[in-house]
Formats: sequence, C-alpha cells, structure tokens
Amino acid sequence: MDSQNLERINSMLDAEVEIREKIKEQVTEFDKRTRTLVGILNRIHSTRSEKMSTLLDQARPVLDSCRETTAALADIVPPDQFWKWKDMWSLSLRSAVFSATLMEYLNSGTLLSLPAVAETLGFKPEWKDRVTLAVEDYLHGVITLVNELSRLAVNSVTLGDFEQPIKISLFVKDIFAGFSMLNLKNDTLRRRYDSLKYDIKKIEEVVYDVSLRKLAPSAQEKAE
Amino acid sequence: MDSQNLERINSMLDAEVEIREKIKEQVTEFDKRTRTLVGILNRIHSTRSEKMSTLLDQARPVLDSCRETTAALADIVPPDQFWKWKDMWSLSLRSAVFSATLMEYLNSGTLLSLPAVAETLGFKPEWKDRVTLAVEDYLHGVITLVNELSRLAVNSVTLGDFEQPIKISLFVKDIFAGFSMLNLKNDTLRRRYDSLKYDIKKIEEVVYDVSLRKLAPSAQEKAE
Amino acid sequence: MDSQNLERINSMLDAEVEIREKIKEQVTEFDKRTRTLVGILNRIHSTRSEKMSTLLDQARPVLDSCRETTAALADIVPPDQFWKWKDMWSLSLRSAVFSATLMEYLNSGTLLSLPAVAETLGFKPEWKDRVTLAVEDYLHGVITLVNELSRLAVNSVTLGDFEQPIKISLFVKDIFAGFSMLNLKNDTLRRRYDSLKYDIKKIEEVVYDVSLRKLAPSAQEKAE
Amino acid sequence: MDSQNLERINSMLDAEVEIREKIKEQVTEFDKRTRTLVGILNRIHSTRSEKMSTLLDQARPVLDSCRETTAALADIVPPDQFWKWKDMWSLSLRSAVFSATLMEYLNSGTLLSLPAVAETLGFKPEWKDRVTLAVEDYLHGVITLVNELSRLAVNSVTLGDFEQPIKISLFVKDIFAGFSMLNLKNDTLRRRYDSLKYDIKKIEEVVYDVSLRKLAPSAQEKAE
Amino acid sequence: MDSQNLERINSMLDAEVEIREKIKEQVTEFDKRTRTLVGILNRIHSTRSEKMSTLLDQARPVLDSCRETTAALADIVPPDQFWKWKDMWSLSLRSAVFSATLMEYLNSGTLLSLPAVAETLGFKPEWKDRVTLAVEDYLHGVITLVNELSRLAVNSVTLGDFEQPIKISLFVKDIFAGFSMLNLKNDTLRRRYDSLKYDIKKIEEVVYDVSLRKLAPSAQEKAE
Amino acid sequence: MDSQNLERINSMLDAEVEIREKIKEQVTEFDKRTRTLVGILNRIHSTRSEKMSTLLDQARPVLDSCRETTAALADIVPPDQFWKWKDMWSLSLRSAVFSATLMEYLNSGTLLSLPAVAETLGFKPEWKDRVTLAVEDYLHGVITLVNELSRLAVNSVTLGDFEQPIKISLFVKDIFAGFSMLNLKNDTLRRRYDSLKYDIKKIEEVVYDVSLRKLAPSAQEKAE
Amino acid sequence: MTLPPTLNSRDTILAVFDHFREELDDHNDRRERLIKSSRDVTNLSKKVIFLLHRTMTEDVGEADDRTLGSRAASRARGKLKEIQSLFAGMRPELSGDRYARYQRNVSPGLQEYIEALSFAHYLEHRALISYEEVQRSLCDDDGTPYFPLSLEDYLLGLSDLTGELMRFAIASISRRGGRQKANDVCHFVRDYFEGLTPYFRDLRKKQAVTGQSLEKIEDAAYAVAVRTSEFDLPSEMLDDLVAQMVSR
Amino acid sequence: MTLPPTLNSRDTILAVFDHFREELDDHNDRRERLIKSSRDVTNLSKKVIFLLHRTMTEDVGEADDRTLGSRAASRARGKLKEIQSLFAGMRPELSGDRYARYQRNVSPGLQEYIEALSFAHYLEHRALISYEEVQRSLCDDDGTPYFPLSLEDYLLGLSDLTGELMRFAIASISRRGGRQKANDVCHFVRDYFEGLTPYFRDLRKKQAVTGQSLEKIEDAAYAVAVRTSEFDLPSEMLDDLVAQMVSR
Ligand SMILES: [Mn+2]
Ligand SMILES: [Mn+2]
Repeated sequence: MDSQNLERINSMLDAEVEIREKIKEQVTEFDKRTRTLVGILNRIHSTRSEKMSTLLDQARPVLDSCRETTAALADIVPPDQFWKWKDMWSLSLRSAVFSATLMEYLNSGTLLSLPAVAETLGFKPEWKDRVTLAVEDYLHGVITLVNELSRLAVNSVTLGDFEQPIKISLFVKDIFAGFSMLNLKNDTLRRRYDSLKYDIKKIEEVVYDVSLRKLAPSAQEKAE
Repeated sequence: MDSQNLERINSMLDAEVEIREKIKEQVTEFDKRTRTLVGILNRIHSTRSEKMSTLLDQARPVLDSCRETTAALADIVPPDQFWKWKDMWSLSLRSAVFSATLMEYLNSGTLLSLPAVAETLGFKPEWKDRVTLAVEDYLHGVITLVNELSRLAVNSVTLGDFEQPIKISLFVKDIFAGFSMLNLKNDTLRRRYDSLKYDIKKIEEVVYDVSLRKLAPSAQEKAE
Repeated sequence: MDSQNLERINSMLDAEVEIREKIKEQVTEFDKRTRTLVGILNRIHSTRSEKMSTLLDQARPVLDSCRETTAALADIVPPDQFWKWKDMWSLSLRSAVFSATLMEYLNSGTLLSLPAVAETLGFKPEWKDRVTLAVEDYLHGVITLVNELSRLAVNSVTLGDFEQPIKISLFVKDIFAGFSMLNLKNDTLRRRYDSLKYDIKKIEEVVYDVSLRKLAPSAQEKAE
Repeated sequence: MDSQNLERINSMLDAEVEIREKIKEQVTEFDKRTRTLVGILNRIHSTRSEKMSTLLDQARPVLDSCRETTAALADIVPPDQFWKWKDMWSLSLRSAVFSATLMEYLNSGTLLSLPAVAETLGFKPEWKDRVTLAVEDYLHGVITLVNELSRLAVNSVTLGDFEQPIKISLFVKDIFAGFSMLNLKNDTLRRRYDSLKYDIKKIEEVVYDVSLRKLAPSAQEKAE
Repeated sequence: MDSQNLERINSMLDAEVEIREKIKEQVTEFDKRTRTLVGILNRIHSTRSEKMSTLLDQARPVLDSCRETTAALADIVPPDQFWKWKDMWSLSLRSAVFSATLMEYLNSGTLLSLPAVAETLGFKPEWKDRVTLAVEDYLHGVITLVNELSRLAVNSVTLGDFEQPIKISLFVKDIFAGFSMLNLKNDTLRRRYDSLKYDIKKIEEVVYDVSLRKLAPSAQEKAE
Repeated sequence: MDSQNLERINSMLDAEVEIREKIKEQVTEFDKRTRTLVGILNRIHSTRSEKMSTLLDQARPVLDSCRETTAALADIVPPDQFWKWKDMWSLSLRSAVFSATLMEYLNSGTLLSLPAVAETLGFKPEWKDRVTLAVEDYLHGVITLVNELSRLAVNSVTLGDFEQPIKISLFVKDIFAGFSMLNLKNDTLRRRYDSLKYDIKKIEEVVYDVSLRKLAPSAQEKAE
Repeated sequence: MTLPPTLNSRDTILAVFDHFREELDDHNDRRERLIKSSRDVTNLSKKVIFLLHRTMTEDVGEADDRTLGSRAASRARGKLKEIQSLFAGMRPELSGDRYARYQRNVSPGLQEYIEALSFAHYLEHRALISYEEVQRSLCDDDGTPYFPLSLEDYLLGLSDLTGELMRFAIASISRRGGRQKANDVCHFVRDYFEGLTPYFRDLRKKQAVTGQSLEKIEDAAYAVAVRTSEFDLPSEMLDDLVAQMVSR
Repeated sequence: MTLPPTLNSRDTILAVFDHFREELDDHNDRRERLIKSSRDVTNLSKKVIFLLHRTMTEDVGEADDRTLGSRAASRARGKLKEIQSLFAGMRPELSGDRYARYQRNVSPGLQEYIEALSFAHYLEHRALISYEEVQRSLCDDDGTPYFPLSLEDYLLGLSDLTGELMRFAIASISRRGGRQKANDVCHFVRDYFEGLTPYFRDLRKKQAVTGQSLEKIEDAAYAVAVRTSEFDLPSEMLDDLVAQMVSR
C-alpha cells in the first residue's frame, strides 16, 4: 500500500472517530435532557387538569434547552453527512418530539405540525444537510404521544375528570385517520402504527365506561 | 391532523418511495454487471499466466460499463442524501472495487489506490454529496482481493507457475502491514481484517512448499 | 454447464421474475383499494345506525373494484400455480374478505358464505387452479370481522344504540361455535382463533352492562 | 515449561476448581431456600388480607435461613474475589431480595432499603471484599417486586379487596419515579426498568376500574 | 423510594460509570501499544535470524511502555475490584503476554514464567486486589505464542533457516506437555488448548520436510 | 398436586440426581486416567521403534485401571438405562478405545476388534443394558487412531524409520475400506469419517516421498 | 460370526464392518419408524384436545359442568384408545434398553398425548392426573407397561396442559357460571404450580409459559369480579337477568 | 351441499364449518403422508450416495475409472428406481395445483434424490445431469411427469452434489490416477460455477458451501502438483514406482 493512499485513508478514518466521539457527548447530554423532560411529563397522570399548566411551565425550560443540543450537533456534523450520523441521536430526538407534541396537546388540544416541532427544537432550515427533523422521527414521536394519551384517558377518569377521555378520543381518532392515509412501508413505523389500534380501542372503552354511567353528559354528542 | 401537515408528510414519503424504486432498478443492473465481471475473473484460477491478458481484455469492457451505473445513481440521488441510500448499492460496489483492484494487480502487480478506483468506476468529485466511493467500501473490496489471491497462489502452482505465489506473498504482506496501521473500529471491517491472517498463512505455506523444493529459485531472495 | 440446459434454466428464471413483477404491481393496487375500503369502514364506529346505509353505499364501489384485481391476477398466474403465489396477495385479500363480510353483516345481520364472498370479489370457478378464495383466507377475514364487531359493540353503546351489542353477541357466538368445529395446527389461524375468545368476552361484558342497567334498577342506583 | 512455573499454575487452577465446587454446593442450598420462599409467597395471590400475616410468619424462618448461606459463602470466597464469583449466586440472591422486599411491603407498606435488605440477609460489612449485596442485585430484586405487585393488584380485587390496588399504585409509582432518576446504562437492568411501564399501566387500569365503579371510595383522593 | 436510599444507590452507580470511562481510556491506549508491538513482531516472519536482535531492540521500548498502562489501571481500580473490571483489558493484556514471551523465546529460547511476565509488564504484588496477571490471561498469551511459532517454523524454512523449526518443535512440545498436565475446565482455554494440536502437527511436518531432504543434519538427533 | 403423586415424583427426581452425581464422580476419575494414558502415548512420536515396547509397558497398567471405572459404572447405572447416561462418559471412553487400539497396533500391527476392546476395558456381556461398548464409540476411537497414525507416519520418518509409514499406509487403507461400508447420517461420525480422507492423503504423501527417494535416484539428485 | 480378537486382514475387517453396517442401518430404520409413529400420535392428540374444547362449549341446554365434562371425556376415550394402541404397536421397538435410546424420538408425541389425556382427566375429575395413572394408561391388559414413563415427559406434558386450561377458562367465562369456572381453573393451576415451584429449576422455560397462562386466567377472573361487584346481586342471578335479555 | 349465500342460523354456520373441518383435516393428513414419504426418499437417497462412494473406492485390480463409474451407476440404478416408484406413489397427492401447495414438504427428499441421481450421472458420464434428464426420471412410462420439477429443487439438489464430488476427489487422490481425477472434478465444478455465477443471487448460502468444496478440491490438486513437481518423471510413472514399493 503506497503511503499516500494509506495516509489519506487513515486521516479519513481518524476524522470519523473524532466526529463520533463529539456526537456521542452531545447525545449523552440530549439524553439527560429528554429523560428529565419525560420524567416531569410523567406526572400528568396524577395531576388534576387545573394544575396542568403549572406542570407545563416546569417542563418548558427543559424543552427549550434542547435547542442547545440541536445547535451543537449542527456545529459538529460536516456538510452532507446528516444521514450518516442521525441514528445516533434519533432515539432522544423522538422523545423530544413526543414531549413537544404532548405539551402542545395539553395546552391547546391541537397537534403540533412537523415544521412547528422543528422550530420549537431549534432546527434551522439552513442546516438541512447536517441536522434536520426527518419525517420518520416526527411520526415516531407522534405515535408515542398516542400511546401516552391512552394512559392519560384511564388516569384522568381515576382523578374524576370525565371530559378528558372524550377529548382524547376525538384527537386520537383524527391522528389515526391521518396515519391511515400515509403510504408507510413495512417497517418499524408500520408496526408501531398498527399498534395504535390497541390504544384507540382502550380509549374507546374508557369513553364507553364514562358514557354508560352518564358521567359526562357531553359524551354522546361529542363522540359523533 | 391538519391537512397541510398531512400533505407535506405524504409528499415526502412518496418522494422517498420513488427514489427507492429508481435506485433499486439501477442496483439490479449494477448487480448483473458485477456478477458477470466476477464470473469472468473466476477463470483466473484455471488460466495460465501467458493467457491472463486475454482474460483481462474480456473483463475490461464490463468493468467500464459500471460507469453507467455510477452516473445513473448520481442522477437519482438528491443532494446531501448519499449516506441515506448508499447501503442499497454497497454490496455491488464492493464487488466492483474488488474486480478493479484484482485486474490492476494481474496487470501491473500494484494496488490501485482509492482515488484511482473511484476514477475507474467513473465517480466524479462534484457528486460527492450524492454518490462517492466511501473508505469502508474500498477497504472491503481490498480484503476480498486478498481472499481471492490466496486461492490464486494455490492454483497457480497447480498450473506450474511457481513465481506467482511469491509475488502474491509480497503484495499481500504489504497490504496487511498497511491495514495494521489503520484505526479500525470493532465492526465487520475489523472482523474481516482479522480473517486476513488465515489468507496470509495459507500463502506463506505455498511459498514454503515452493522454496523448500527449490521450484522457484528466486523464492528466498524475494521473500526477504 | 451445457448451453441448452443453461438456456432452459434461464428462460424459466426469467419467466418467474416477470410473473413476480406483474403480481407485485397488482398487489400494490389491491392494497390501495383495501386500505381505502378499511378506511371508510372505520367510520362505522362513529356512525349512528340510521346513517349506516349511506356509509355502505360509499364503500360498495370500492369493494366492487376489487374484481379488477382478481381478474388481473387470473390473467397473470399460470395454471396450477395458485399455491405458489398466493402469499403475495393474501394479506390484501383477507382485508377484502373482512370488508365484504362486515358490509353484509351491517346490511342483513348475517354471515356471507365463502362462495358468496368469492363471487362478490369476482373469483370465477374456472380459475380455481390460479386464483381462488382459500378456506384459510376466508377464515382470517371472518376473524378480523369478529375483532371489529367487538369494537363496534362498545362504540354503539357510546352512541346510544343498546340493541347492537345484543345482535352482535348472538351473531358472534354462532361464528365461534363454527370455529370450534375445526382442528387447527399451531399456526397463525390458531393464534387468532384463540384471540376470538377475548372478543367474545368483551362483547359479553357490554351485553352484561347494558342488560343489567335496563333490568336491574336497584343495581343502577347503586352504581350511580 | 519449567516445573516450578507449572506447579504454581497448577495449584492456582486447582484452588479455583475447589472454590467453585464449594460455592456450587452452597448455591444449590441457597437455590432450594429461595425457591421454597418464592413458593410460599406465591400464595399471596389467593390469600385474603386478614390472613396475610399468618402467611408471612411461615415465610419468615425460611428467609432467615438465608443468612446461613451468606455466612457460608463468606467463609469460602477468598479475600478480594467477590467479583470473580458473584455471578454464581446472583440469581438466587435476587430472589431473596425480592422476597425480603415483598414481605416488608406486605407488612409495613414500605420499601426496604439496600442496607436493610443486606442486614436481613445477614451480610456483614467486614465481608465486603468477599460477599456483599451489589446495587444491581438489589435493583433486580426490586423490579421483580414490582412485577409481582402488578399481579397482586389484579388478584386482590378478585378477592374483594379494593384498597390494595390503590396502595400498590402509590407504592409502585414512587419506586418508578426513583428508578427514573438513576443513571442506568443500557443493559439488562435498563431493559427490565423499561418493562416496568407495563406493570404500572396494568395497575393504573385496575385502579381505574375500582374508582370508576366507586368500589373504593378513597380511590380519588389517594391517587392524587 | 426514600431519598437517602436513592442517593446512596445513585452515587454508587455514578462512581461505576466514572471508573468505566477512565478504564476505557487506558484500554484504548493499551490497545494502541499492543497493536504497535504486534505489528513490529509480525516482521519476524521475513527477518533472517542474524537480524532478529535488531528487531527485538525496536520492540523492547514499546513493551516497556505497557508498564505505564499497568500503573494507570492500578490507580483507577478501587480496592477489591480486580475481578469486576479485568475483562475490559484482558484482550490487550493477552497480546502483551504473547509479545513478552515471543521476545524472550527469540532471545533466549526459553519460556518466560508467569511471575516474570508480570514483572516485565510492571505489575506490583501489592496491587493484587486491583490489577494483577491472572493465570488464564498468561495461558492465553502462551497459546498465541505457539500459534505464531508454527507460522515462524514455516517461514524460517523459506528464509533458508533449517534449524529454527527444530528448535521450535522441541520448545512447543515441551509447552504442550505442560498444558496437558493442567486441569483445564471445558471453556475457551480448553478449546484453544485443543487447537494447539494442529500447530504441533504443522511444525512436525516442517521438521519432517527438512529432515527428509537432509537439510538440517541435526534434525534426527535433536528430535529425539 | 396430591401428595402421593408429588412424593413419587420427588423420589424419582432424587434418585436421578444421585445417579448423576455418582456417574460424574466416576467420569472425573475416568477422565484423569485417559488423559494420563494419552499423555504417555503422545510420546510415541519421539520414540524410536526399538524402545516402543518399553513405552507400551508404561501405558499398560493405566489402560488396565480403566476396568475399575467400567465396573463402577455398571454398579451405578440401573437396568435398561445405558442410553440415558452414556453421553456422560463417552468422550473418555473413546479416548480409552483409541489408546487400546493404538497399543495393539504398535504391538501386533493389527486392529483390535470391538469385542476385544470391550474385554480389555473390562466390560462384561451381562452388563449390556447398563454399560457396554457401543458401535459408535468404538468407531470414534478407531478414527482417532487413524488421525494419530498419520502423525506417526510423519514423525517416524523424521526419526529415520522408513518402514513405519508403509506399514501404516496398508493398515489404514484397510480400515478406510471398512468405514466406506457404512451408511452414516449427517452427524459427528460422518464428519470425522470425511476427515479420514485427509489422514490417508497425508500418509500417502509420506509413502510417496519415502518410496521415490529410495527408488528414483535421479529424482533424488534433482531434489537436492 | 466368530472372529479373532485382532483383525489382521482386509477381509476380516470388511466382515466386521459389514456387521456394523447392518447394526447402524437397523438403528436408523427403527428411529425413522418411531419418529413417524410419534408424528401420528401428535396429530391424534391434537384432535383429541380440539374435541374436548368443542364438547365443553357446545350449547346443550342446561347441562351442568360435570355432565359436560363426563361427556367430553367419554367422547375422547375412543381416540385416546387409538393412540394407546399406537404405543402398543411401538412396544417391540422400545423394549429393554431401547426405550432410553429412542426416548427423544418418541417424546414429542408422548408429551402431546399426556397433554390430551390430562385435559380429559381434568374435565372429568377436576383433578390432576397422577404419574401412576398416566403410566397405567400405557400398559397392556396384564398391567405391564409398554415402556417406563419418564418423569420429564410426564412433567412437560403437564406444563402444556396449563395452556389448554387457559383457553378453556377464557372460553367459558362468557358463559353461565363462567366466573366460578375461571376461579376453579385458577386455583387448580396455582395448586399445581405451588406444588412444583420449590423442586424444579430446569422446567423454567416451560414454566414461564405456564406463568403467562396463569396470569391470563387471573385477568379473566378479575374481569368478572370487577363487573359483578358493581351490582348488589349474587352473580348467578345476574347471569339469569342477562340471559333473559339476550334470549332470542 | 347447497347453502344460501348468507348464513343466518347457527345450524347453517355449523354445516359450513363442518365442511371446512373436513377440508382442513384432509389437507393436514395429506401433508403428513407426504412428509413421511419425503423422509423415506431422503433416507434411500443417502444410501445411494454411500453406495456410489463405496463402489468407486473398491479395490478391483486394474479397473479403470470409466468401468468403475459404470459399475457404480448400474448398482445404484435399482435403488434409484425404488425412489422413483415412491414418487410415482405420491403422484395422486401431488396432482394439479396440489404440487405447488405441498412442494415445501416434498422438497427435502426431492433435493436429496437429485443429489444422488446427479452423482450417479456424473460417475457414469462425467457430465452434469440436465434439468430435462431429471424431469424425465420422474415420469411414468408414457413420459408424463409425476409433477413439474421446480427450478429451485433442481438447483439446490445440484449444489449439494459439489460436496459429494469433493469427498470423491479427496478419497481418490491417494489412489492411482488421483491427480487426474482431482483435476477433472476441479474443472467440472468450476465449469458449473462459472455457468451459474452471473445468474444467481439467492443461492448464495448454498453457493458458499459449494465454494468451500471447490477450494478443498483445489487444495488437493495443489498438493499432488507440488509433490510431483519435485521429480522429473511423468506422474503415472511415479505412481508405478510407489506401488512397487508398497506392494505387500
Ligand atoms: Mn397445547
Ligand atoms: Mn450430501
């Protein structure tokens, strides 16, 4: 192997190792942030609706801090290499998407769109060949949101809030109808989408329990 | 899910599906080419050295035709997405790298460098965010070359050519020394590199047999 | 390998590849149709019984369009090769069976028989060695029907229809009695058959809730 | 190999074999004890709360007898070699941790701390380089406790005890919150921790069923 | 989980993570050293005996530098935890053992004993509960030595040195006889020991080739 | 479970455990014996033919001591349970068969028959449903014998004995003819039988070398 | 065939190996026959199990559980006899030390048979079939066993029983008296479990499945309990009320 | 059985499912029978292969290779006929669209048969048996196929042939003319390979094994070449010299 060939190869390999190390560091940090965030949001299951906004206020700064990660990654990843490295942070990123959409649902009852999530997390359009919010990561986050809302439907009844399940039911059916129009290939996303049916079924059963017992008079009208 | 959000997502997913289909088509073609190439080069094991150049002449146009694939892929892959799609063609590409380096070895006894292979296969520098020859693909091809040369060492002796193993031994030891200076992480490449030791041992035993029996007078001097 | 043999092999291979490609195309189309169909039928859960027939009218033409797929497949598959290719389309076919039987249930309250489903989907008896409706595909479709009806039992109560669960209960018990006549291997069908028991249990619970709330006023009071 | 070198090696190897045999003997005994213990504790699922203390009285002496194992192991393991041998007994030890913490929960409703479990099982601080209760073994035992309690929540309702699930729910959520603050690396422990979510969901559903039907009037207040 | 319990656990887990990181750093360094060492020693196969000592002189300082690793590890590993961490560095350590014993063989024709290797690599007796040379690591290194010597026997003949194989044959048989007296359990070591037979067979065949052709007159006498 | 049934099960289990323990003890002993035996016989490769009988005299008492194992096993194994337990000792037994047949070959140049080996190892016909020499164990031993003889052919030439390889060649070809009478399954025996061909090839090469060096002086000259 | 203790010519060696060949061929052929018979046993046993489930879920007016159980068991008896005669047919292939040799080839069928037999036994007697009883079912008219039943086959056959009991419990739960039935099965399986837990380690994998079955049964019993506790009436009376509503 | 298009009573449903049961039972029973026959075919084929090897390594004076090959093939013919009649017996179970349905159950035996048949064919004709010839061996007297041979079975059966050829080459190498034989097999296998390499991707795993076999054959040919190159005599003459030395 002539030495020029060898040198070129070695410097390419070394550069890769260095980038990997730097990204790993950021991901460790990102992971801590999203774990804290998910930890805070886990408390929604025992929080009455009137105190929900206080909880969200606590979560907000942590969510905002994720922008630092995004910026740091944009600094590290070389041009054109987004797809080479993205798997390293996508688990954490999906947690962040989940948190952002959950917070928006609790706040306004609506689904945060992909560009809105991207903005919330501090992605800049000009970084798109280095760090960006890929469709699949957004969709994974939204599926996790549905999983969590089926749990919330159950727990809000326990807390005496009989309207929440009905709200969730409508919101989630809408998302499900959206998903069913997507052309998903037969991969993880597809499998997770299929599992949404169980969440919807669970939510429907909660709504059933509530309306059977006439606990939420609005149930019938709204469910239509 | 509001319809704008949905539409955007759907068009992104559809675009992906289309790109995938187009690449798949090219890969099928690429695969046919490299399999034909490997099929022709398989015949080196029963070809006497004096007829080797005729064999190479047959292989050359097939190797050259791989440039069409490279160009076609460069047309399909969108900017910045090299790393997203490269796994689809890397198996075929490694076969092509193997073929190119084998042909060069048989022709000139030297190792084709990474940029030289890239040129042979028609990669243009300006495509580097769409299609390019990654280091790992080059190295995989070179390891396959060593695997094949250990077989050639054996078969050339059967055909009465006692010099070839000695040439191979020197060439391969040089490559091995090169590899041992690389900072390979513990992945497939590392495992395949470890397996090179068996090839080298086999080649050394052929050289041993030849020099023990004084079949190639040059053996001793050259081996040093 | 002698060239005549090789040629024969090659032409057989090419023929197979071509058939596979053509079927794949049809299946993509079939899949779209059944997904649309299932999407429409998903709305039964929020549709009051008096509007059900309007919904069915919307679904009918999509169901009918599946006949085109059947005919196209019959054109492609060579004689006697039904079992060789059927796995390629059986997932979509089962969705179609499910849709046809669900629509019939909603319309007449009865179970569409296998030959009747086959006719609905446009299978011709003379194609039976190429495309036909196999027993297992029919049974899979019927199991999906029961899965869906257990969901409908729940949701119809939410919508204020207390008769539907009782109708479903009787219908599903008859189907279950049919299934228990079969000797199944340890395969998917067996596993799905086992799952039927849970659907029946769920339906019974709904019937239970509804009946007692009507007939046991004392209980009612306590529950409130 | 010179004989002194050989002798030294051989005596080291022989010593190892002997220690292994002795530990194996103790582990067989330990395993019997913990299996008996788990066998007795299995009965909590069919035991009404008023008879629980009788059951615990039966289990207590078996739990106490584990101290003999601990002492015996401390006698066998040479200084500094705790980490060399601990895998041999850790499965049994985790069963013992599980049993001790379950018994404490049933008795006082609290979680036994790591030092308290260590004391219960007879570990002496001065043995810490030979036998001690490692953090991971404690945590594994606690996770098993949560798994078991989710089953108990279900079965206590069947036995007519509607308060138990609510107690369990609070207890387990507390543990879960604790776990979510730990810095678990991505190993078995992490995977088992992730699975706790299913247990919690199941328990929440039981609490939901109970409070929806107003079977335990305290449900709402306590769940907050 | 009460906060004291939690804090204690967390600080234990954090300490572990930190130690692991520090060891990993040292192991990366250790790995580089042993790879360089093995790279240099790989040249024995093309080095005439008269130049061997020059080669060894080059290797010596690299071998000596391993003492730094040993000392650094002794600083990091807490008392009593040798067995907890040793797997992290044992691959590199075995390479070092191999190198040390190979160098001694080439220098003096004798086998370096376990304590001698330990000393060469800078292990201090007082560190024995933190870092030490375990028997199995020593034995693994010696087996690698035999693997390498069978290759050397072949290559030395190629280089015209007909005495080396005979020397190796006697040396290796002695080691093999030593191993066959050890009480090895049925593990990796046992499996690698079994593979020694192939090396010995290969060496015997080289000696056979040499003596059949009367290339080394001393062969017969020495082989006895 | 009713207590009588449980008791019966328990006593059966205990009996099995006891038998297993006792056999294990015997096998440990058996293993030591055959390892010593194989260790002694390993010296044939460096022993001149005139001193062979002294070596055999040393091995004989060790071989005879295997009868104690056989008798002990016959005492332990219950009637009709030979096939249940035989795997526990068959590795050692095959070593013993190998040793017995090797010793007979060295002594008389003939193959010891199965019944003769059985007698040598002290098997009594009346034990045949408890301990006996199964055909497959005999065959495995004989294959090991051939493996060893191919090594001996090589080494005897090194020691100046040119007759041994020719004797071995004739002997081994007869055995191979025997083996090719068998219809084997795709099991270990088949794989080892396949490997016999390589031993025969090696032996033939030695015979070839030796014969030509005696009979083809012209060749000799060239080779030197 | 008398041969010298050492084989000193190609012909004697060939004669001996010819004998080995016969022995090996014999063994392989016998193994094949037993594997085939074992497959037959498996298939018949599976059919018995379906027949038992089918009978237990038939709509037969007011037949109580005991009656249904007896009817199921007696319907199964014929097919079980058929299986037993398959075992009788294997007897010569399994005599003496042969059983130990071919056990692993016979086990799959045997375990499936034990599963079927113990299920029938449970339905008829609400009890676990004992080792003795299984062994007795595999004896000729004189009470001589066709082969000795191994403990492993007995226990592994029983492990599979829990799966069937789970199916049985869940299928029954939406029928009259289902709550009681779920509770019965629940106690039965727990009892079986508690009996064995302290003794076995090796059955772990199978026991994990048994544990899952038990949990499913418990969940079913729970569902009934929760639902009936909402009302202040005895569960039999609730069942009657529902039946009245649903009657066609 | 005439039924209404929709089933509106439990009785009609039961009647229909009763019919399904018959159909499923039929299918399962047929599958079982075919699996059993396939096992028989496998076993007989393995015996043929051993018989062929055995005949080729017999010591029969100066018989040349062609003669040995013909003898081996003619000895195998009887057993191959036996296997063919097993296939003939399966014919009714595999008629029409059934073959495609049960192919995977028949394949293991069929591939082993093709391995045996092609080995016999090689020994007799030193040529690769063609697809047509294999299909012809599975026809009745009128030349009607028992079932259509699938390409996959043909190719996978041939892949296994290389393993047997490797065994054949290595066993022959230490016999007179072994060098030539190793070279012949080597060329034969390479030729087969080069013919197929450009076409197949899916046969990969099997081809890896074929590749290993080829390497082993090459190593054997190499060993002979190296050893004879040391002497300046034609290899046949060297063989004679050795034989002279070794003759008893
Ligand atoms: Mn079962
Ligand atoms: Mn084969």
